[in-house]
Amino acid sequence: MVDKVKSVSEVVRTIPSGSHIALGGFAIARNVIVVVHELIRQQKRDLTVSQGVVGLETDLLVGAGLVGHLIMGGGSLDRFGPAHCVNRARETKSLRWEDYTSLSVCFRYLAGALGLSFIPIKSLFASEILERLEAGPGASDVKRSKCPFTGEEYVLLRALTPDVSFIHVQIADSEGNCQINGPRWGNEEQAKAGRRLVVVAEEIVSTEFIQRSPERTIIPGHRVEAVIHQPFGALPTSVYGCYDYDADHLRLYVKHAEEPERFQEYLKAFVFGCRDHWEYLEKLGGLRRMEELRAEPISGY
Amino acid sequence: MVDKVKSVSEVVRTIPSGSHIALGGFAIARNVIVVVHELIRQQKRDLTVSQGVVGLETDLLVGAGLVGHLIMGGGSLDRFGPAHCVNRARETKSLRWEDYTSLSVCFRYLAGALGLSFIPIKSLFASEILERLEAGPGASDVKRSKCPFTGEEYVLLRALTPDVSFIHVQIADSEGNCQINGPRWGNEEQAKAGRRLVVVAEEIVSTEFIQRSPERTIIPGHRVEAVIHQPFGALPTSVYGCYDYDADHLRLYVKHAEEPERFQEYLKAFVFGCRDHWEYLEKLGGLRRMEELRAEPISGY
Amino acid sequence: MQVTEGTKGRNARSDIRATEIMATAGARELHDGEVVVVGLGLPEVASVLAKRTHAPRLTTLLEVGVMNPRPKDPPVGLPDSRSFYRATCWSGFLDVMGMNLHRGVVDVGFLGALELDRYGNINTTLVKDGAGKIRYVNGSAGGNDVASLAKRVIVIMRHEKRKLPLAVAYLTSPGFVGGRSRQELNLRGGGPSRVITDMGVLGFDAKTHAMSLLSLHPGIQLEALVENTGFPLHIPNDIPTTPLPSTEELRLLREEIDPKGMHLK
Amino acid sequence: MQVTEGTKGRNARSDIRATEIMATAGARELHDGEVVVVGLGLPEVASVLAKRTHAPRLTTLLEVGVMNPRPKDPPVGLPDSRSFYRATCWSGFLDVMGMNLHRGVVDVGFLGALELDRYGNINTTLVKDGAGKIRYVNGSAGGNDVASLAKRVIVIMRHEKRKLPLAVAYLTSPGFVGGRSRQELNLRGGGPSRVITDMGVLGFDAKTHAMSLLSLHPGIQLEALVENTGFPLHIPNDIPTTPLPSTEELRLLREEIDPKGMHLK
Repeated sequence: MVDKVKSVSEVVRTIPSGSHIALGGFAIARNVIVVVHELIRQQKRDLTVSQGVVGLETDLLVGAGLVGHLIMGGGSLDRFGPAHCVNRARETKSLRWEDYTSLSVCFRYLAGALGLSFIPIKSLFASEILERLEAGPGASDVKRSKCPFTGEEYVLLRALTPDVSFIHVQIADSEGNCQINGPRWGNEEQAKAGRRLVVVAEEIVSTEFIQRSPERTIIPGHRVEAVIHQPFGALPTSVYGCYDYDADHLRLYVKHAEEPERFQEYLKAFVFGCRDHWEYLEKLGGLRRMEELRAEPISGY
Repeated sequence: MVDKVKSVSEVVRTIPSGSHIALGGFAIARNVIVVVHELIRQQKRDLTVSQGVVGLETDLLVGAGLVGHLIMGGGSLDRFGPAHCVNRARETKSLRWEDYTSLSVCFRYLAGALGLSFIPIKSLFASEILERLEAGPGASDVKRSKCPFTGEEYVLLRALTPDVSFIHVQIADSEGNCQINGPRWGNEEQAKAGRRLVVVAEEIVSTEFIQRSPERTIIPGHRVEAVIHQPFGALPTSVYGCYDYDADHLRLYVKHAEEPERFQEYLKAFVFGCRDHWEYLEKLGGLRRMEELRAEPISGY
Repeated sequence: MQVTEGTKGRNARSDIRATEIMATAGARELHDGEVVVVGLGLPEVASVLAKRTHAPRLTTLLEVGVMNPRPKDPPVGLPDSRSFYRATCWSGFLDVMGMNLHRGVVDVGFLGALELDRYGNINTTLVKDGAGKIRYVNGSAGGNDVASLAKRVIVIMRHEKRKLPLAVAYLTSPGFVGGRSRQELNLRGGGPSRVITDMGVLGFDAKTHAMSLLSLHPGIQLEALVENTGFPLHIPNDIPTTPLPSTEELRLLREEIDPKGMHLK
Repeated sequence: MQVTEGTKGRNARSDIRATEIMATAGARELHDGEVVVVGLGLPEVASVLAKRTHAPRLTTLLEVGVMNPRPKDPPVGLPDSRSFYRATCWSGFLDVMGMNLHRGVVDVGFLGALELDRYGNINTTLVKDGAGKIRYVNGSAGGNDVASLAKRVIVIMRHEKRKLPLAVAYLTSPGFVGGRSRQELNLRGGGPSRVITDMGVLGFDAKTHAMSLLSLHPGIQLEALVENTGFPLHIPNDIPTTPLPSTEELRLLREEIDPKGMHLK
């Protein structure tokens, strides 16, 4: 059996600038923070980022100026505030972006995962979302057409096949078999749409453990190129069954993201100023804080 | 909370002759035998039956002369023999049938489940399967077309939305939340493609039990119209984690299905001659036999 | 799906808050046995209230892939682990938004709005200030999908002139665009049916598809409501008063559903 | 996917059975790290043998939704619970056939055939007797999908003239139909690469796409093979002999993989 467990710096070194990466978080949950921090430290530039509903991870990357093209279904940091960096970048037009919806991004990933180059959808009609896509460079990804059987009008969407998909999971074995606890939003489709797939796992378990409940394996090992093992790897976002979000840090983040200069201070302190994720966790409060955030087994948070 | 648990005779009375029903078994596993027996007892005629890979359940219905139209991806009774009644009906052209493949039937259900009226596929090309579909009444369900983005040739398939989908599951609560143990072949897509959905459950559990592992709920309760509670409800086919197939009875079945007259004897003895599934289970050997077939917990069979 | 709450504080005629009237009016729009896709905030509060009163068989779906959760602590958003608690099913977008919403089995989409126009078009993407400067906000997430596909849509929001403009600054999620029928617009879902604000309940004319007043909340003056509406509103001759929450509804809201006043403040 | 076993019994030159040579030849066609969709019977035996020898990182997929099972008892078919044992993932058609096979990440499809013609076209649907009377059999199941979509296809079957006709009675699963390229046929997968029978190993010419002999099993006469082939076969000047299974391969096959001789009889 092959051991796919790798360090994040090793994995990120294999991602060329200009890559299309798909990120698996949703707002303030299961963000691949450990990967995003390393992408920033290694200054991978001109990235295309796609995500169903963006969250902190994409806001960080956009704020760090590494994203040239953003494909998104919407998003915020929930009650903690908006995705300031993403919103500011759209206002200043400092990147190319296309707005979609949760389902249309999911369908684009689904098509990619199934090896279909297109898929029909009945969302988007009569909206400014579709209008703007059709009027801009997004026009090459959407096309109105009729069902050949019923005559019904559809929007056809082009499949998304990111160069690398990243998702954060609770459990993986060293071969890459992944089990997700809690709802999975678009993770399965996004992960399997990727040409390459990297997972961040809170815990590495034995293959025997995976074999005890194979129905929970959402991503089978043969699809996974690398497993990054990082406890508390999604902080300050939450991981169901492992830990709650760090509300204090989320508020601190939003405060900094409001203004470009303060955001640079944030990067300096929490990304560039940390050699690795362990050092970052120390800045978040270390062991004592982690134990406060650790999930209680019944509630899962 | 509503209680959807109903008797099979009550449920089958609501299925009109001429309905399109989709069946959830695969060859010799998780066949909805209890439903099929009752459809035969109530003589529901001129049925359209669709199934990914046919098995004993469809062979029974076809042998009983109740199927007017069969949409299938292939199938047999594995090492026990062919689906004699299905094959004979095709030879004598006593029904209309369309041959597909496992994936193309699954994609047709997937489209139905997603509310898409069509879906592209890259199987079927250059085969006699496609040729015959295009030359017959199946032509209204397939159409060659090009991807508007890549120019690649696809076969477009019309969605399947059966009037009633039936599946056999290990566990359901009385609201209809269903959990399947073992691989699920096309069950999720087939079930959710149905306009109505009826499940047969080996065991009825409390909703609290379902809430302990909600990631295992493949069919949520609100999609389910009725739950039929029937232990050993799939015999002589197997149900993972509950019981093995009854090899002796499968051999007996195949022996009878070989010849139309002997098949009528089978129906007389095991369907018409049984008031209900309990009486049928007695004919299969009753308690002692059921205990022989009952699964051992580690292996699941 | 962003939801904006009414925050006009306590109602003029009693100690009942506007948000409590909104939640109760929202709950009463939901029928037993229906399937509802809800956003967090008042839509969730309203659907829980409906379940605890006249609609015990209501099914609630969250777009992240959660069905019928029974949170014991207030979640800050859809992916907050608190909103997964005691769910009967965890799946994902493809199931909730694809195999339910796009499949056509969702009766009600319960949404918030940053801006809403007279034809029920929703903006959750950007705001323009007086000088025309654009500020982006959340975007669609599942909002456009829900508005396009649910059999009917209920919007719950604060009643302010700038939030109810003649034309939305960005048409994120379509209602009856330009007063046209949903069929003409290639939309499967039935479109907006009710708008519940902190001043009244509004509906849509079956022919013109334009918004009309259905009831005024107790203590709200018609003039005030018209003043706070940025488009011409059809006003019927007889204007009923929105029923107040019953004692039991108030007790449930205050003691059980939102005891900390997170959404009902 | 139906698989037909070689049953010619023990090989002329030793106590080694033809089925053991077939299983070994099949195993040697699989490379470490590859992803294989297997049917039950000899394809499964061959893939287990490959995993136990040179290809420990082989991934085996069963169309029902089973990955890397390690059965301890012989299954009678794909949905037999015995074939679910100790799997690392249980999913379904949509995952195995859609998100793997149709996605293009399956290296090898390992199939059986009722009939196979010189261009690698497979019939698993019907047989015609001498009088032209049709008898239907299993049909495609996943066979057509695998043949259309896997990067390469290996067929394992008995070598009989009626099973290797000039033209298949029904073209269930396409190879190089009419000698045309896969691209011309709109097929994504690379098509048939090897045919392993109880008499030899065959391949396909890169230009004509017609079948040619690659090696003869020990003890098999070329004339006998040609006699048992229903179409003109390209015969090279030098015909290698298929290597016999090693002692270790035989031990694994006989003592561990199929001790009851269910597939190797």
